[in-house]
Amino acid sequence: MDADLQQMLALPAYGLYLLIILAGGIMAVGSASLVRALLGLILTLFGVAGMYLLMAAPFLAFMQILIYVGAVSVLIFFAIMLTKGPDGEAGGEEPPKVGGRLVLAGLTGLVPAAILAGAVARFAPQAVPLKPETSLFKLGEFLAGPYVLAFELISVVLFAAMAGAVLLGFERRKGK
Amino acid sequence: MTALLANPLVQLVIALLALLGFVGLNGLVLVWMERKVVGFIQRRPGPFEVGPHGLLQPLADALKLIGKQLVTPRGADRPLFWLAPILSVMPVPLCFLPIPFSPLLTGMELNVGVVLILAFSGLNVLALCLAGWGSNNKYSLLGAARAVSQSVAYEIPLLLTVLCIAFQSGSLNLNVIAGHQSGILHWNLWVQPLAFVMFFIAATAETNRAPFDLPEAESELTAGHHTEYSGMGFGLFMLAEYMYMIIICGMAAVLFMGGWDGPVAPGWWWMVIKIYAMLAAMMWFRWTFPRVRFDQLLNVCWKWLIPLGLANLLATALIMKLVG
Amino acid sequence: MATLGQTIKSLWSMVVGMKVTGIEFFKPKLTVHYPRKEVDNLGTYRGHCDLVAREDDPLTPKCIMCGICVDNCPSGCLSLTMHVVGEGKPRPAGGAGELMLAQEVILPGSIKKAPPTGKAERVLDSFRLNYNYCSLCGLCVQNCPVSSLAWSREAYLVGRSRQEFEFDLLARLRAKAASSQGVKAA
Amino acid sequence: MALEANYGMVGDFYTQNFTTTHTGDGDTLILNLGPQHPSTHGVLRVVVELDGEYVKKAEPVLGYIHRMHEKMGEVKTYLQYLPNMGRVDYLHALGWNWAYVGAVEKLMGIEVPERAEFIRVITCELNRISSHLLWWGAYLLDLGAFTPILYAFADRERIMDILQMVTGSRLTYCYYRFGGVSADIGEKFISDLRAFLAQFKARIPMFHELVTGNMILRGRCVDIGVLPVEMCRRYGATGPVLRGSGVAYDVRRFEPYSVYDQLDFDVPVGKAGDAMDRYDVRVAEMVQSVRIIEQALDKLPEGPFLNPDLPDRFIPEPGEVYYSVEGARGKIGVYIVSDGSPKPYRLKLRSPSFSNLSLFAELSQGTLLGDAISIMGSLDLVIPEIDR
Repeated sequence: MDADLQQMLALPAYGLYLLIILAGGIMAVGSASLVRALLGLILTLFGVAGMYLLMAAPFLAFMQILIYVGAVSVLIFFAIMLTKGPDGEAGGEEPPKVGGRLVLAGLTGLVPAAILAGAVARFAPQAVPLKPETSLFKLGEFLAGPYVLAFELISVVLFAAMAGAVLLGFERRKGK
Repeated sequence: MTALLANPLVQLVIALLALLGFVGLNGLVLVWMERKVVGFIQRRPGPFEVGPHGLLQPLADALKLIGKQLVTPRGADRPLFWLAPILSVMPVPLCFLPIPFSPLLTGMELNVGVVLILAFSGLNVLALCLAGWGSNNKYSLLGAARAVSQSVAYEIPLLLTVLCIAFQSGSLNLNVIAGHQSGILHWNLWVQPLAFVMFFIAATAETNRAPFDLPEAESELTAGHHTEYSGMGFGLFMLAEYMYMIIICGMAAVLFMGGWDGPVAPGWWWMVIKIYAMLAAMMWFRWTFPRVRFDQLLNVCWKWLIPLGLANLLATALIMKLVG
Repeated sequence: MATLGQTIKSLWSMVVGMKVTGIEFFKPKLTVHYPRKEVDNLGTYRGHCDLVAREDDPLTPKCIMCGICVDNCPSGCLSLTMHVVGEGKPRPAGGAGELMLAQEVILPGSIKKAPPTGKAERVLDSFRLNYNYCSLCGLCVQNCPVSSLAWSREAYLVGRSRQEFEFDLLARLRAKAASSQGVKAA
Repeated sequence: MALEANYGMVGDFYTQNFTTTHTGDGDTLILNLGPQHPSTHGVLRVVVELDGEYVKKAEPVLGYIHRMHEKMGEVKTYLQYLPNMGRVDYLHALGWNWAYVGAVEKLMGIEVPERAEFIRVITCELNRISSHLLWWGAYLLDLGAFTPILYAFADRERIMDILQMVTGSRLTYCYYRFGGVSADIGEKFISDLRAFLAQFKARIPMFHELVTGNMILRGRCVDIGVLPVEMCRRYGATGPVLRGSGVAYDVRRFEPYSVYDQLDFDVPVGKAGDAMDRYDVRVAEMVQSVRIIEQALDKLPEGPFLNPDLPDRFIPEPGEVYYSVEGARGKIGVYIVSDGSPKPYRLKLRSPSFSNLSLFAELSQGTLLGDAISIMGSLDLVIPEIDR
């Protein structure tokens, strides 16, 4: 693909993904049903996957979809089905308290955005040309080389989370 | 004109359109084929009245389904309820893109084609969840819960077996993987028979086909997640099921059977023959075996397939290290 | 090791099962394609009852209007009317019409014996069968003292309304006789 | 959008008065299996309380096809009631035919010619095979195997063709009469029957190959729904359900009626009393029925098929009578009280499916939903027989 066309398409694609991410975010925060909120989250994850594509990292993009959309959010879905809202029905959320939710949501959204925007404005990075796709071998070498500690740490965190979940599950069963 | 055709974007659009046609046509053929296979196994002729040997029966069925009223159950979450069937078919053409029918007949050659297929076919389970949740029906909800545990569990052995092949070929590009196996003796099937068997079992479970059709287990959950769907809502689910069968069989053909390679005259027809042979085997399973119970289904996965898959992966890695 | 052997054995059971369906796949089909082909055992099918004509007169049934069939019918779907020649006015035979009032019909002795010959003769006016209620038990046919009833072999009865299944067997008999005579004449 | 608890629908008596086993935060799901459900085989409804996939409590709700068969007996004459018998258990109609006819014969002291007795044995056992075949197919259908039922139907179709020759109908037979049967069996019947038996004996190994040894089926049946003898006694279970638990009780053997004492046959029993044992017992019973029919065909005497000295009207003396036969599902009993009028004063039908269904509530407790379906199938319920 010639560079001009790439340039021409990149901007609308960026806009589209941004829109998807924002729409997903608003949906996640704004809907009263947990399942719909989850749908918003999934939409956001899709948008992020698109951003990865834009950065010429299709492997990451598909992994994002495979792991986060295909597995993690499905598990969240499972969790929603197992829990109950205040009305005794699964999947409901606490009714909004005098618009406080909107304010809180706005704050959590805007504060990091403001910080990030400030940082970007201050240390504006030079626009770099899009690099060709990083090969998987490179990726693997990095993970097994310089970043091996971080990589292992992440797996330890995941293991701890899993063990905790199992523990909680058993506690609950015993309590019955 | 040639310049325009050379443009990858144009190629992509053409590929997508062609795939849509392929999807529709194959859906109809598969429905007909399944009914004929079950008929013959049960010593009946199967569909016979519409068209010669019932060939037009799926078309008539599709027309009927389209013509039916779409009913939304009371208390259903309407948008989610109708999003689900659409979501289940939407990724299908995307999943077909990286499958090479021949070196030239490839929708889009991707370095990470395998991952793309696995990622987007995983969306189907989301559709089942939404269907189960949105229907406001207890049977559907149980079906959705089953679909989730089943698909999350069986994705692991599926990935493990795919990883074995990726180790061997050193690539996630389906064209490259297929290219490595020219000549029937070089098929991965002979090198990795265990992986092939596990892949096929996991694929059957991932596509919710009998004997692993727990999410719709009609004798327990009436129709599971699509209990409440009428007309084309149900039609789309069914279409998606058949489409995922083709995709997964196409993947198996490329990963284990050399794709377009064949004993004589290699070409896309070999790919079609292999896919349909595996589909026939899947139908044969379905119409022979009883359904497993839900805990047995998960036991097979966690106690057999995953350990075996891990062992197989380890062995593959070791051998690759020693040999390569 | 034993478990491994067990596992292989159970996996083999799947192959055996598939072999069975695989063989059946190639066996000839058992279905009878209805409109093109019909089943060949309708000769033993017992449909609703039908009147049997006298040997000497194809237009008159053997019926002696005793009412046993009416008495025995579990669903009360038979009714017959007749008149006595000589008196000239029609009257219902043995509990006909209100057969369901079983008391009147069923009491011993309510069965009308054949009239003594020579005097007034009974003539059958109609012999109605409400096939909607018939359970095809065959009690009417088997209890007929003069074998005036037989089973029809009609398995392919279709209709659009209930009324189409309220047969007058006498009319049926006559129509059949007429048509067969017509065939003979032609 | 929060889902409301119910949408103005209050449910019927059974849902309103269903007491859950789980007290507290209501963690369980109450599910109505039926009245329209693929595996209740008719209009049976079971209210099930589920904890995840586990059945906490199951409560069968009866009466959806209650047709007042017993009351109908009181308003019809003895003969008129006969066709009803084919409709109680439509799968083993001749068993019910026999129980009722036998009761009336006992009440009135009617003699049955020997040939008629043999004809009854032959046709009743043939009907038993067809009933077991249908159960076999339907049970596997419950377990998710679609093909066996069509193989079973191929054989069942031949049985129905053979029975049609003498009974004239294919399902709800009304063939036995007080003092005999309504039609004699002819040469064609016997030759066709012999051909069928030879062919059927060759088919049974095929059935075994297809599913009996299958690991999935064994996984679904072995150790599922283990039924202790003590529980069978409490609920009054009979037939293959009881024999599956190891009690060799068969009316044909322990209270021999008709000519069963002249025939040599085994009473197959199970050991553990699980669903697999009930399965094995039924399949073995089909083989035994074949044996019985072959012996009966060999011993078939000449003579009348209906007692020639029957009274014009069937009006018994005042008295009461109980007659039981072995049906495909268990002990079929008919109890008649006569007051000397042409109609029974009181008529009571003992249907085996009713007792067998009563087991289900206790048996399915704590099992997985899939197992509960397997257990229900293994009890071989015919819903019209339960409700009568």
